Amino acid sequence: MNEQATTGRQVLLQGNEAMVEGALAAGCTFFAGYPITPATEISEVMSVKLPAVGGTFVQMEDEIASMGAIIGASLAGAKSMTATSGPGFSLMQENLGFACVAEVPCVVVNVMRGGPSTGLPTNVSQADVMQARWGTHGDHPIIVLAVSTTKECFDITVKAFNLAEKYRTPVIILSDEVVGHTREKISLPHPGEIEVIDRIRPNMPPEWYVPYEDNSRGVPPMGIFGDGYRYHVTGLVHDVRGFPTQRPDEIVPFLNRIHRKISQHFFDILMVDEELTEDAEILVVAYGSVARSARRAVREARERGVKAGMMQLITLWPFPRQILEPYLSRVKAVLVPELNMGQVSREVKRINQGATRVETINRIDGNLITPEEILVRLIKM
Amino acid sequence: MNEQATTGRQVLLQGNEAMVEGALAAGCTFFAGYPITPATEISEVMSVKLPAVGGTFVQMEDEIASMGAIIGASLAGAKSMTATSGPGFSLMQENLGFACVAEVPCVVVNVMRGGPSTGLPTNVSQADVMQARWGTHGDHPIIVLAVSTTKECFDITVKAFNLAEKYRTPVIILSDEVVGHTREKISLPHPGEIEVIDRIRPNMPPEWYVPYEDNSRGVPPMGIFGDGYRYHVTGLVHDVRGFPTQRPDEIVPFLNRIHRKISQHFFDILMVDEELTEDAEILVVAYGSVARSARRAVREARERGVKAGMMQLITLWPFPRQILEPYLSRVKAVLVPELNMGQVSREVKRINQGATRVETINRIDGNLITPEEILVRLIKM
Amino acid sequence: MAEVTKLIHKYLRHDKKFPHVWCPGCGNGIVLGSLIRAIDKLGYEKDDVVLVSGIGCSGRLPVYVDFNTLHTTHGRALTFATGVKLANPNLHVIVIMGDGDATAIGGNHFIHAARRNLNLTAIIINNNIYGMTGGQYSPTTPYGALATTAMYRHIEHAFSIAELAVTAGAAMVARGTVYHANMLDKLIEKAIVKRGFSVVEVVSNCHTQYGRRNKLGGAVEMLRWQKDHAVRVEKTAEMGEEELADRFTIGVLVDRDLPIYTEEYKKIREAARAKMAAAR
Amino acid sequence: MAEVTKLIHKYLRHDKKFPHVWCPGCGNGIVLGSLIRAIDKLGYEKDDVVLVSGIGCSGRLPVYVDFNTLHTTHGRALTFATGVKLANPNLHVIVIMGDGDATAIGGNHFIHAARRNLNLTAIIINNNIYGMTGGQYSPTTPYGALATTAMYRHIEHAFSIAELAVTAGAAMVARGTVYHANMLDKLIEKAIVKRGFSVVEVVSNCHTQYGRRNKLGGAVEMLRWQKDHAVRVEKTAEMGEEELADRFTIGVLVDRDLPIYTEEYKKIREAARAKMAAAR
Amino acid sequence: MGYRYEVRLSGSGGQGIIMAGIILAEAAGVHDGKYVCQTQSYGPEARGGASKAEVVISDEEIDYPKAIKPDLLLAMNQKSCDAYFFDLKPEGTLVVDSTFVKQIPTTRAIALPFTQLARAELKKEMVANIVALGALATLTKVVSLASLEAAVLGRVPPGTEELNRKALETGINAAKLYMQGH
Amino acid sequence: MGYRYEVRLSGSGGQGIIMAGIILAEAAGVHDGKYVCQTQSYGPEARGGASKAEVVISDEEIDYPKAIKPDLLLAMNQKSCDAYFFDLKPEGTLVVDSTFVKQIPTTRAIALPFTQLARAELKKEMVANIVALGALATLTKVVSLASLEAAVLGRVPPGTEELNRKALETGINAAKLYMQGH
Amino acid sequence: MGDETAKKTRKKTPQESLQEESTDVPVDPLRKEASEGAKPSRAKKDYDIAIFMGWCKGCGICAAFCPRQCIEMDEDGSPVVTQPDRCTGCGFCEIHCPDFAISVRARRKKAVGDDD
Amino acid sequence: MGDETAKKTRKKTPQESLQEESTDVPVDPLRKEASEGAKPSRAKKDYDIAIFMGWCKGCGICAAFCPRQCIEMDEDGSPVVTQPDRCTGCGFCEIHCPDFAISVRARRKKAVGDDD
Ligand SMILES: Cc1ncc(C[n+]2csc(CCOP(=O)(O)OP(=O)(O)O)c2C)c(N)n1
Ligand SMILES: Cc1ncc(C[n+]2csc(CCOP(=O)(O)OP(=O)(O)O)c2C)c(N)n1
Ligand code: SF4
Ligand code: SF4
Ligand code: SF4
Ligand code: SF4
Ligand code: SF4
Ligand code: SF4
Ligand SMILES: [Mg+2]
Ligand SMILES: [Mg+2]
Repeated sequence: MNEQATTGRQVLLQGNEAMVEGALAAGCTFFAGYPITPATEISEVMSVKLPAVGGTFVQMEDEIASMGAIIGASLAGAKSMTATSGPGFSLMQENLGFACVAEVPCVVVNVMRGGPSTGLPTNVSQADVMQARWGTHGDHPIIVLAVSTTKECFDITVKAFNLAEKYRTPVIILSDEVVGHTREKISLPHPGEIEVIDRIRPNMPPEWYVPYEDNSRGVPPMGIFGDGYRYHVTGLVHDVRGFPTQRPDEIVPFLNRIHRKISQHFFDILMVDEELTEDAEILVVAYGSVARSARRAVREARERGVKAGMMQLITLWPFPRQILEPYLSRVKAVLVPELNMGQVSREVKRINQGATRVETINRIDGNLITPEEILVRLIKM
Repeated sequence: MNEQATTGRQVLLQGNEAMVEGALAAGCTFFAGYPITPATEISEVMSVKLPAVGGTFVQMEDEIASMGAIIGASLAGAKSMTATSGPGFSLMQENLGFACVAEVPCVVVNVMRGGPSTGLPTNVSQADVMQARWGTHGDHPIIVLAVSTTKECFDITVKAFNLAEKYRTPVIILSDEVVGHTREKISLPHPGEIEVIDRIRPNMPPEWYVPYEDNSRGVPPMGIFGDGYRYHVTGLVHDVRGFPTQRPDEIVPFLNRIHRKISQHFFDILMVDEELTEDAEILVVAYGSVARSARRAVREARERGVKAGMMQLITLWPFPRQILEPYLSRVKAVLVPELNMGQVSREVKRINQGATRVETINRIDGNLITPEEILVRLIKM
Repeated sequence: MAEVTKLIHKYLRHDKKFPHVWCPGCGNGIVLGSLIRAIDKLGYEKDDVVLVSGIGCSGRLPVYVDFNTLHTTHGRALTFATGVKLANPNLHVIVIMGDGDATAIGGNHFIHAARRNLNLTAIIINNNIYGMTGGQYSPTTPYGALATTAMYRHIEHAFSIAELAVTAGAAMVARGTVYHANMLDKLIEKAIVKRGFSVVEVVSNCHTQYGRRNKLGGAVEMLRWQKDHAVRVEKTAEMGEEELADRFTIGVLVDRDLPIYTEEYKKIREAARAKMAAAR
Repeated sequence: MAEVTKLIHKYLRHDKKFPHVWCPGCGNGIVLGSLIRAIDKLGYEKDDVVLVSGIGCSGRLPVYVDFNTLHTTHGRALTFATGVKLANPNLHVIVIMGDGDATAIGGNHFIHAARRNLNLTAIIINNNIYGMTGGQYSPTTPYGALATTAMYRHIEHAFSIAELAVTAGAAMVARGTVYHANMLDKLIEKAIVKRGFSVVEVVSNCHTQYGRRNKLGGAVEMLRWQKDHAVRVEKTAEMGEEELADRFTIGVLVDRDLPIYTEEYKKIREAARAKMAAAR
Repeated sequence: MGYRYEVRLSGSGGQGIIMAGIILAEAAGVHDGKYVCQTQSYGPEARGGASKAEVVISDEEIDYPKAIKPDLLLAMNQKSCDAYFFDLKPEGTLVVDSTFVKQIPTTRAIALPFTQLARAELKKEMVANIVALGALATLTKVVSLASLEAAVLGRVPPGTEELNRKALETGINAAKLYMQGH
Repeated sequence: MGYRYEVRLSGSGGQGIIMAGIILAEAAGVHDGKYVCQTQSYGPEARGGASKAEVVISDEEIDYPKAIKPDLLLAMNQKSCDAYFFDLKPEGTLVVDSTFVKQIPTTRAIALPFTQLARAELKKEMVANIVALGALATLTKVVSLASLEAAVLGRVPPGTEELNRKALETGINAAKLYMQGH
Repeated sequence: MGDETAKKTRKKTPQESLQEESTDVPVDPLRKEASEGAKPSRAKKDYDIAIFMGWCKGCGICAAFCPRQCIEMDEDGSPVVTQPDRCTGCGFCEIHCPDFAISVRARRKKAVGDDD
Repeated sequence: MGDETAKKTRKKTPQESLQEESTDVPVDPLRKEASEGAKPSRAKKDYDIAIFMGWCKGCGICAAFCPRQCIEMDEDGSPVVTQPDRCTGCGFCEIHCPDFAISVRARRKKAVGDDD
């Protein structure tokens, strides 16, 4: 949690509402969605606020259509967004893959509720972490961020748009029922205080524009429909001009590039929030609403003399291996509390390779893990 | 690869066709599908053969509908199946989660092609392994099997139905373009030679039937619509009677049971095919079409004095940790060749915990890894 | 009229917590009553009835009644029902959907089920809004109305559920209201016995999410509105355009005989058997 | 008539490998020609035209022509197009779909796009079959026909694409054929200039997957069939039921003026701005 | 760790519990300038049934957003009083609406008839929640009365300002009377 | 490892290459009782373009299903001859349809005019693939002629049996003539 | 339970008596013959109107639409059977109660020998 | 390329001349006035019919529907312009060729001074 700015307008907002404010601050002008608990407020507030700033809200016939619409809008130049929860997120998977392969910037919010299937619609959960990475077919690059406070709902939504634009990729924000519905007082920064990044547009003569040509960043400039750079966009694997190809010598560089553009910029993309980690003997790795409980538990543990440290993951995918790895060989143990059966802990174990002990707290009953649960474990560890 | 039986009828079949034969042999009487390359032949042959045995084929309006229909059919007592490829598999995810949570036996085939999105429709790939495990939202148990030969297409399809019935769960079969389209001569076993398992049905008086009550196996007997055991089926988290609940003391046992019913029977569910593994110094872990190349490479490597061993994974999920783990502390290195950017190798690394060296060969250009590629690496390792 | 409630109670699941989840005065309860009476009238065994629903306030209906009940995913009820019916054509399969469920996310399954003409009954509780998620506009929300995602006013045009069903090929299409509950009993009964895909659109009230916001009052006022604006289809012939302008028809709108899927499929089975026999 | 091909070549992407992928005689090529001529006639800038398609043989059309082209996922073209149009209403957005693409997997988006009445043009190439995947039946495959998933015969009933569009609310609905290519030029032109959601159903030929299996011959025979069975809508008035039985109408079937979405939305923006200003 | 004050408001759906929580949070956060977190719990659906809202107030950023051990519990009906009383901090304050809460679990409870007051003095049962807020602020000083009034007026539907202002006053007066009587 | 014989059949779409592959595989597998694997490659779509079918024949189970270095290559047009000739085993056999393959890359190639033969003797260009199969079997003994005939008759459309039997014979005779001339 | 339901009398407003005539519910358009036969007779007959308060949510439908104004909403918002004698047993309240909370039954008159 | 296309003559069958009359293509139903004015005149005029064999797939549409039987399919299945003189420039072949492989152009007669 960063220091709360005090310059801006002070408001009491739900996490869901703060996301709308963040999106608008980042320049979002298009939202397509389909209502679902506990994400509905995002649609509702968007429908009220977007037209006032000259943007467009549309409620589509389902989540598949919503995902299609935000891709189309982005190709036509808008910064676009949708928001849903588990069932709708499952339905978006096919078109999400399209956005990955056609490199269309957009932001997809999943306010997690209990699953699988209709599950526990009004309860909190964090069980879509793996789905956010692997939900669509085929190897694809993706950026997934997790939020834990109303303020982060604002700040990270801005970041999500910025990353989407910078890397021409869909960015998924995982929120959860607690974060989405909790109201907190935050200060909305003034427009000038926010860094807003726009996609890089081609500036060569249109005849020279090669829409999917590699460069050192791995992110080609993006023409938008109507701006004179006509090109072909497809979900088929394509060559540098955008035309379908089956040639291995075109397939491999393409697929490698879209992965590389994310992986080579990991220092820009990986975000964590550390507290008391420097001398920590036990590292608590948490994200989303659970990070709040964890943070309290860590502070209380310190008061009781337990050398705990708090590592809040904001970027979940690509998994922040580069940040976490150094700690693994240093700490006595890692504790991963999650509202699922062990998804981030699975990744921690994967990169751990036997270096330290990894323990978990997994709560799946639809309620938030309490600070006490974590504290008790920290004291025992 | 098991010894080829020679008693049955000898036929030349595509992998896709052999799956139909396997399904019919296992008692499948209902198929709903939507065409997609390279899985279409499964639908086509089903449409010809199912009515002849009194079953029903229906082509639905899309894959979502196909998945819904096979769940409905299974609840009404049929052994049911659908088949698709990546894009369709992505669309099935929501209803697949329903089948998991409502514990409805059914078989879903994904004949993998190049992705993401429309990708490479007529090329081979193995990039949906993680999706098969994590594609739908929420923590859910699932069984995923992979096939590499026409004969396995037959045998494993029978197994898939048996596991689905035994554990009241959807079973996913991952095939791929090479396996699906390769024609091989196989002997179709006589009906008597095949073990066919049916779901356990309630036999208590209907008043005593508690549809989701736990037992030692973790698999409650399954009433089917019309048989006198009326009960409520829902995708919401439910209590033992099937009614929606939000009580932690009902949620947790339920979610734990549906996971336990798979995990506690791992010895029944985990299937691998080992060759030359006993004294192997290098273990090749492969599955699907790549297992064929790997097998040849291992044999050739042995001829050249390299102590390689072949571990073909048939069960991919739950991941056969219990089988693989003992080898990890024994072999010099593990090689995982795959037609993706590293999905099964990721799991191998996860359970490895630093025990041995894990190398990969990842081919993503739409073509099968050749025996030579693997052999060259084996010699170098 | 006596014994009606007793009859209803014969079918309710008393181990399920009553009163039900719906708001005071919600039409869903009235539809549930009509449905039970229709089935009781037909004398079907509970075991032979399968009630399938999607997600929404309306989707909660099956949980209360002692048939084989199946609460599916949002919009997909008809696909599950298709599987149930094809796997066991002897079952009476009745599908309950909301307007959003049936015509927003589920619109495609709806028109295809009509086209395919399986012997299913679809009851669509049209309350012109997404009730359960809190009042967002649905495909049947009238032009100009207010909804939580149309706080200025709604600019899309509404589907006519019944007309869509007719065009897509349904064998029988009817419209009723919860106010005309007696008639609804009969419409549902007729739809269930109809051979082929039958649709009953039930004009219902969601005063909580739709009525209040649009100043249409509570349950009582909304039922009164139904009473005042519904016209029996038999009467429309005598009425002028103007008279009908503000009104909607109720009754059986279309009833036609078309080959039904399961019967047709029997012939396919025969053809397949003949062909396989010939090949041997 | 001279210079027609020259005109076409002005729009083709020559860096894309020609001849195109379609089978000899496939109607898709004829539709592409009509579309180019219609746009050329209108004098639109290439930069202002967005051509969106789904997946299928028809879906491959945009790749050949030098507009802003978008080849989406199966059945979803209209959803992408909706986003494009709403984000930039100045673009002329034309959507090409196959019969399966538009009315099987994409049926819901189709009826909702018609209902929503965005200013889009949908061209549906109806060849009565899934061409690309090898001849499985589509929602427009006629009852009784053969397909690779209906090898005994097809037992489902076909949608009328045009009627569905009308019921769902499209502003303009037309039907043409590839045989009547001159007329098709005009229908497409009219559809593009139409303000509102316009649909052109093009009766086309897939002799490879549909014609051969159903003994309708090759491309030539199938075009001849179109010629013999199409009736101009203007002529139907004079014709008897019997005469029309085996035939289908071509021409503009419906043309009506309805408020269009983007215009309506402008008013919403004004209302929103006014409200926000008042709140400050 | 700094000051942390936890409030739980509870009752049945329709008593305006959530709105009361929002107003309290806004008063403390936006108007009093504290850090504040407001949460609520949902039944199986978004409608009906029991209703619970929590407000955590602090002078530093709030980590765990829900009440751990409430300092203040408002119970507007018997069921919620029974359900939540035992979560209260030992030294915490219990305030009940004596219109509906007849069995009071502790002698230290403050019982005031919010709903009866609303009915009798304001002719609108609906504003019982605002009456209660006025009393809570007076009794505990959890928020300043000025902030509370500002928050109330910012959230209520236009045209009802006067009614709500009166409701606040009614609550304040009832609390004052109670404190004098005590 | 045991005996493994790899055949690649190639030409353009419409020349019946895939069907030839299936028939060859069926003859070797089902009728000759060998292990057999038949694969094919697809263009961007399932239709048109170049066509390639491979058959691997072995006396034990076949692991890798595709041809690694073909023992026998049939090229029914120039393009496929050019594309695949260099994959052939050094000692492998190249058979070309001299109707279309004019530039033959090796003097050891066997050139027979399958399509011309089909046109001239059978009046059906369509059966050139069957003519070729007859010749291949005769030249290489990869399958027995009896098995090949059985496989052909099992796969062709009813009513065309006689035509195809004749086509086979035409191929067999052409190959015999060639071998005699050699 | 029935006791709870009949504790108040009510005033009838003119506007409500208007409604009385216009109700069209008991007519069954689909089986007119049948329903015409079953028309509630005007002959005096007694009915027990029981409201199960445990399920009643106080929506007011029964009170608003009873063609005979037998039921009225009290000030707590609960329905009360105020004029049971006027009841014709038409059943409107029973089939329109969304909560199955009303039952209308012809009163059983104890007859001689009818004692099982 | 044009050279390749005109190497054979053809026989006209009676049935084909029948077709000639019945073609309805050049009439534009939407803008009848316009198209009526543009009706190809019967006055003799020469046209160059070029078929680009690189794109032609031999579907036969041009040959089958040319109202003047100018084009014929040869035995290899390729279209051949056999009677270019009969061509009226109606354009049917050009707009119906699915492969954009035909171009029909009024023949340019070299006129005095027209040498740029
Ligand atoms: C895939 C998916 N998307 C969205 C939702 C959220 N959702 C639940 S019910 C509903 C709409 C209900 O409206 P309607 O079908 O009209 O039923 P009603 O509640 O009005 O009876 C929605 C959008 C969901 N459960 N699943
Ligand atoms: C989600 C999904 N399901 C299935 C497919 C496979 N598929 C590709 S094209 C097609 C049907 C094409 O039929 P139609 O739309 O009529 O187009 P045509 O090829 O006839 O022009 C199908 C089923 C796919 N690409 N994606
Ligand atoms: S929200 Fe509307 S539809 Fe849902 S229960 Fe309440 S009144 Fe009925
Ligand atoms: S398969 Fe049919 S639709 Fe596809 S290109 Fe060939 S003829 Fe055209
Ligand atoms: S209709 Fe039923 S729920 Fe409504 S007030 Fe009357 S008895 Fe109560
Ligand atoms: S039965 Fe009829 S008359 Fe009697 S109380 Fe009910 S609605 Fe009134
Ligand atoms: S219509 Fe075109 S493609 Fe067909 S034969 Fe004639 S020139 Fe060739
Ligand atoms: S322009 Fe007309 S007349 Fe001339 S060749 Fe073409 S179709 Fe025949
Ligand atoms: Mg609704
Ligand atoms: Mg088609």
